[in-house]
Amino acid sequence: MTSSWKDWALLIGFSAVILCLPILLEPIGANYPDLLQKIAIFGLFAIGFNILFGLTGYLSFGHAAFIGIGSYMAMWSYKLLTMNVLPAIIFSTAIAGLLAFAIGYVSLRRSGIYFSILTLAFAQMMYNLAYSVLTPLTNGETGLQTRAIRSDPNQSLLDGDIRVIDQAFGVEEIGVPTTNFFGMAMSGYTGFYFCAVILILGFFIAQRITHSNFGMMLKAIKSNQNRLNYTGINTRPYLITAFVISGMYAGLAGGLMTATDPIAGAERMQWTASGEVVLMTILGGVGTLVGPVLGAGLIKYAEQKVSSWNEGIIADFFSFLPDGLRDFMAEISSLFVGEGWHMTLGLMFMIIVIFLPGGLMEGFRRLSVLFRRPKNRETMKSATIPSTKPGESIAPRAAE
Amino acid sequence: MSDRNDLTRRRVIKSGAVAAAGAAATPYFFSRAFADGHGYRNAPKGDTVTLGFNVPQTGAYADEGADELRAYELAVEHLNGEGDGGMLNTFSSKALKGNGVLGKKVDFVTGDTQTKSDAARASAKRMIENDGAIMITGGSSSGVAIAVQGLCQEAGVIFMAGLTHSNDTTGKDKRANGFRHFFNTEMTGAALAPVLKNAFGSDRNAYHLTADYTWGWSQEGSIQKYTEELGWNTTAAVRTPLGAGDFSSFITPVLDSGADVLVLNHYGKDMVNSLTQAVQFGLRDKQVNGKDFQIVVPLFSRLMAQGAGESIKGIYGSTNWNWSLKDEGSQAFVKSFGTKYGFPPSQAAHTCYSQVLLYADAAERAGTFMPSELGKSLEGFEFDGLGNGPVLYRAEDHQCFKDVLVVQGAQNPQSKFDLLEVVEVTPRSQVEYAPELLGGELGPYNNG
Amino acid sequence: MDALFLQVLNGLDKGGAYALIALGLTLVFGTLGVVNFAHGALFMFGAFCAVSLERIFSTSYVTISETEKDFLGNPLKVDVPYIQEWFGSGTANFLQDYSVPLSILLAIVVMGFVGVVMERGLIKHFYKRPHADQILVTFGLAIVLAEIVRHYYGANPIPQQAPEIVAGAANVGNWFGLGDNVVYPWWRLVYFVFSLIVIGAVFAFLQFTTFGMVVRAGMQDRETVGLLGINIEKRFTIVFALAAIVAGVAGAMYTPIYPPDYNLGMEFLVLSFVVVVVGGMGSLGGAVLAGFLLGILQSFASMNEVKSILPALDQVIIYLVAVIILLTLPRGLLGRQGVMED
Amino acid sequence: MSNQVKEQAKTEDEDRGFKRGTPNTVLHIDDVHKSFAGLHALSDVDLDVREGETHAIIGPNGAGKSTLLNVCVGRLKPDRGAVVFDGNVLTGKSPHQINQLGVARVFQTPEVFPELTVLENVMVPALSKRDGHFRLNPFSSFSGEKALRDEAKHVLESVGLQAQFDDLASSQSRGDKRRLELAMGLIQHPRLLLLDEPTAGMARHDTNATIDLLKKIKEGGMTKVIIEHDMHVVFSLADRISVLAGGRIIAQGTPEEIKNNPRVKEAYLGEEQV
Repeated sequence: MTSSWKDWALLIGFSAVILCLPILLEPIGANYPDLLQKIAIFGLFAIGFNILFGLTGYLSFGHAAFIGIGSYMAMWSYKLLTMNVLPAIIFSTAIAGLLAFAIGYVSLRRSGIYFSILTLAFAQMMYNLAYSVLTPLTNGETGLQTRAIRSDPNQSLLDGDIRVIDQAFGVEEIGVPTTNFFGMAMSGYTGFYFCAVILILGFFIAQRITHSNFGMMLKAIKSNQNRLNYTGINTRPYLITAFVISGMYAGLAGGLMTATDPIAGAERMQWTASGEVVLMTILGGVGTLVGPVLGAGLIKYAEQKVSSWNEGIIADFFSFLPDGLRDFMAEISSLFVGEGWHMTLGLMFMIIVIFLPGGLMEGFRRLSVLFRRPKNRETMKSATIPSTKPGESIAPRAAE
Repeated sequence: MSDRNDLTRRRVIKSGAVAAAGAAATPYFFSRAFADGHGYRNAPKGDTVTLGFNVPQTGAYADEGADELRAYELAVEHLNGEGDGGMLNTFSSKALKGNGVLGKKVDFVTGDTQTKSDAARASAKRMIENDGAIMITGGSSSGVAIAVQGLCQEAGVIFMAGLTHSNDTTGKDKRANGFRHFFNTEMTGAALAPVLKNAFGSDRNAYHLTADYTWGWSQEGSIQKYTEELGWNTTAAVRTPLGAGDFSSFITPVLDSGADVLVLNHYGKDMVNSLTQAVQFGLRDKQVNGKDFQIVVPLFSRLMAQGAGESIKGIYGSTNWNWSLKDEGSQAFVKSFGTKYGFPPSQAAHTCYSQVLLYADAAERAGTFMPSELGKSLEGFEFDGLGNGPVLYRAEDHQCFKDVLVVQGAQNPQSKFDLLEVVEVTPRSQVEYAPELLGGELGPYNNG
Repeated sequence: MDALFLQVLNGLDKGGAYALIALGLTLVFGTLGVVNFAHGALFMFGAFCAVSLERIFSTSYVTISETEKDFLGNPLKVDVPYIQEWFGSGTANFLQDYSVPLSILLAIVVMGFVGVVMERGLIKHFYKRPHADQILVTFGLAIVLAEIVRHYYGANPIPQQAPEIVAGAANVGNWFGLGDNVVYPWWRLVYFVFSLIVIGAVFAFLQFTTFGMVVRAGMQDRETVGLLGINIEKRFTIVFALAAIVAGVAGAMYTPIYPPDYNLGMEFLVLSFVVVVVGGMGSLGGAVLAGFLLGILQSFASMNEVKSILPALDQVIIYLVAVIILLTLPRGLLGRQGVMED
Repeated sequence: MSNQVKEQAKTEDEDRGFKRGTPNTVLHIDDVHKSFAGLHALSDVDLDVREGETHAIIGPNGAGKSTLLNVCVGRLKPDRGAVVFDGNVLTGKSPHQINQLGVARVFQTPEVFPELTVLENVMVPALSKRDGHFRLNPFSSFSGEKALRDEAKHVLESVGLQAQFDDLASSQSRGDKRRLELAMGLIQHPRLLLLDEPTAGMARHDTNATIDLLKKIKEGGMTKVIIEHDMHVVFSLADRISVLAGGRIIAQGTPEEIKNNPRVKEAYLGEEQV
């Protein structure tokens, strides 16, 4: 069918872009492993979040809890079992799924903002506890880090690891070892490609879900949950499943964060972190497949690069200008970059939502409409309902 | 505000080929970082060397971060032979000549830690991977310092800690690639307790309010340990949530507890709020057990203390350095910083400035930027003239040992910067402890 | 007993602040249907009205001192406030002393203006947009407002003094025949009374004026009010400005208790949403009730006796209460069906 | 009713374990009572709907028609009494359970899925009919459901929406939305279809088209309960009529009987000339 041909094309295109990111992002100075890893990881997180928020319309404000639990689980896997990331990310995904089931089961008894506040409350409780009384498990403010194998069995597990599997295989360690995937070090570009492959896998699964009968039910829940009940659907298990799936994506993302950078801190669970993924999704385009990844990339880029443009760099940038004008321009731009990067972020949110309701993907859709004469009725109509209709809309247009 | 604009203009003039350096930095594989034969990560190519300044630029500590950045820029100027040279002139080691480091012009990149471990590590990684920074320095909280120190160990660059006061930084979380100039809670306890005893007597009941996270506990433990040794009694030690904002529910029980000293193990905004509110509750006007009620803030920061306004008058605490010191080094630094920015530097600025000088000097003496060699030349290094009297960079834990300042909120401030007056300079010998006391292991150096 | 009494006072005081913030938030929710993530920023703006007034009163011209030296050893620059020159030192001292309560007047003017501009310029266009869009745009606005404040005032907290006459602590114990240790800061008592007055005024305004009646009807059923043909747009603007003013004066008066910084709004944002939702969407009374309830419970949870049994209860109490209430009462304490449920 | 259809319905029912109630009676409303804040919306309502018939419930405004319908589909819980469908007590069951038993409802104000296309709107209830109230099938392909799609198209064609399969439901006119509603009910092949004023707000020629359509379905043998205001529609379609007034059934019978019932005339006096 045509639509499935389009799906494959999108998947292949997406994969190609992700795998070529190190080259594609070079002109904007974003071609270094850490930022690329972060884009892939948060892209995955946002894709998963979109399965809940984009498809069902349920806005969770506590998804950072799953990132957090995923990170902690992975860290404990490194500390207790092995530095191989495979068991770590399996644990983080599975445990995050269990936690998501528990939280979802309770929170999904309510809808709308009541649901949002319930998820927020659970995540904030976990954050506060992880920061203080759960320090024996989380190492509190400092964060859980891997250590050298402990020599003294009385030493706290926070300060010395045991790594039974690695020890059983007689892996030699000098100092604190780094994470690996069957011997491949998970830092640098290897780490990025590892994350990228998982991101593509996650994208593929999200695409399948979106275009499945299950996904159609989720979209129907968003559209008119009440009506769906009267057509014989029990919406609650659908919602719980969607919540668990998105929680597992978040847990996996948390696991990957530690895989590329082995540390887990409580602040990952703070409400600002939950808010960040909401912003990424809305910024890119709620309910689209590509949008959330785009939003994640943009926000991470702002955080990493825009914040680094200090006065020296600005001055260089404007060095072609005459002295007075250069100082003036530098002064103006310093409001928005370097320490002022928050201002850029805030303005970006406002401008995009004001002029592009539906996020960046809506912008691309409008651009493509500009270039292709809007000949069929559908494009015209979909333009009036912004929230669902971007370029690669999730709603499969069964084109016969 | 005018000083900001001023600053901007000056910073603009000082430009480097940083962008160019960033573009030239080829992508690295973390595991095989060097292909140029130097044998260590980010070995400087060409005639510049890039340092990474990782400070909070957003969030509660943004002003402190801005002050650190000012100090860094000043230090870079002085290393490159611009400006008046500052503490380079008073520094006991004369290896630095004001012509850069090892003949290379010093350049820098900056990043925002947001006072979050994740963000701080990400921004440090950017500076290492993308901008080719050979050393990372900065930060204004222990959580961030420990996180970034761990990263630098993995990445194989030197980390020169900024403001971090927790024991763990050079205790159980110490790393071979990490060095700290700032003091810690152990030294605060050792220095402060005798002064408190002299001022308030040995028969005192202390009530601790402690920020509920690692640094707070560390601080509480040290103060308790040293005051109890001198005969004080600890009535209660209550944990308060980080960022509690309103501390009234923690302060009211103090009134009735029979305690006559309140110890606020808070820093930053928590300190500002808890102190302001404790004073509002009339604690300082009270008489308990026939003695005047007292409040102690073990770690003072002048910058933050501004937020507490009038409340800090007469309050005891400790600090790493204060601009009112009269020694040659401090005077030179205050003069050079004050001339450039129009106000005196904070203790955070001082420690950051010193760290850059110490790093550069060590590189010069070692003849290389290679972390293992450079680190060894810092180990056991004795120096003077950087504002703290004679200082030792101890080899066993990469911690500086120096005199500790016990200060008091100024009763009659001469200017708005004159918030703290030095009560006593506790000599280094009194705050020294055995390296094993705080545990941890440095491990081997990592060159990348 | 004394301890409990004091904790109740603490709770009422905190509750007053929570209620004041939540009141404006729920007013905007209920009538305009807008999720305003910038409401915390309005509270922060109010607080900086107090800071600004103090700055205005101490705006000075500089004279060079003949005798004194500054920290670099140069001749000291002495600041002489203009108001001292214009009005004499008596009036000047009075104004400076009372700058916080006086800043209420400034806050009303400034926040009213900010509210109108915000509503006309931005919020208006988002009435019909999905909540997700409202969240993003108001969150962006909150960041921008905070950054503007930071640009002018820096990131450090800026202390504000309560007037000298209410500087110390009141011996509340004597009034009620309790122990000598039952003292409470005057300014906190003032703040509590102030919050009651503002809450009372808002309720009276909504209860006894025609305007208020329309607004209340609007909270009941927005569509019907729209059909009445009343100039609803203008009223929406006024409601938004009112919410901004309430948040603003609450912030201005809070400054002596909590030295404000640019991030203040974000700190109160989550909390105020929890209060509003626990109170029940669309219910003003619920917001006030939830504010005081959470304030008092938070104070109790912070008591040593409680913490010795449940160590970290004070860390999570607000959220725990929110979870329990939302699971037992589907729409919070006093919420109505259908408001913000989809 | 054609025997073939009947047989098919019967096997389907037996497959699902349906118990047959009183012969011929599909829906039995037994002494249902419902009041809101002291106001009696329904009192002692007894009603039987027979297999295959089209049963109309009429009555003046506020007579309790919609309340009765809501009780039947599980939206409201009666204070007393029970609704029995085909041997199953519906009272206390949730809407999706009742639908799964074979009761579909067509809403008065169109309750479609506005953000889905017209075709999707019809395929969702079809899926529910086929897969039950919940099936975890995250990897099945929605676009691969060819059989369902063809059936949905067929049903849409039968209500006259063949031109707009891929248009969004929200972009449809009110009349088209009503037709879509009807299609959503029809595709489930319910044993009982509850229609809440299916022609309200329609233009005359649309109304006639709908009547024709409903007549066609009637030939298929589906049991229907119609709540209707428009007497033209009622008398064109209904086999039997119940008249509800003041929350009570005041008359029941064939259209002819009802036309001549004096109590009905009284109840309708001044509202509509019968």
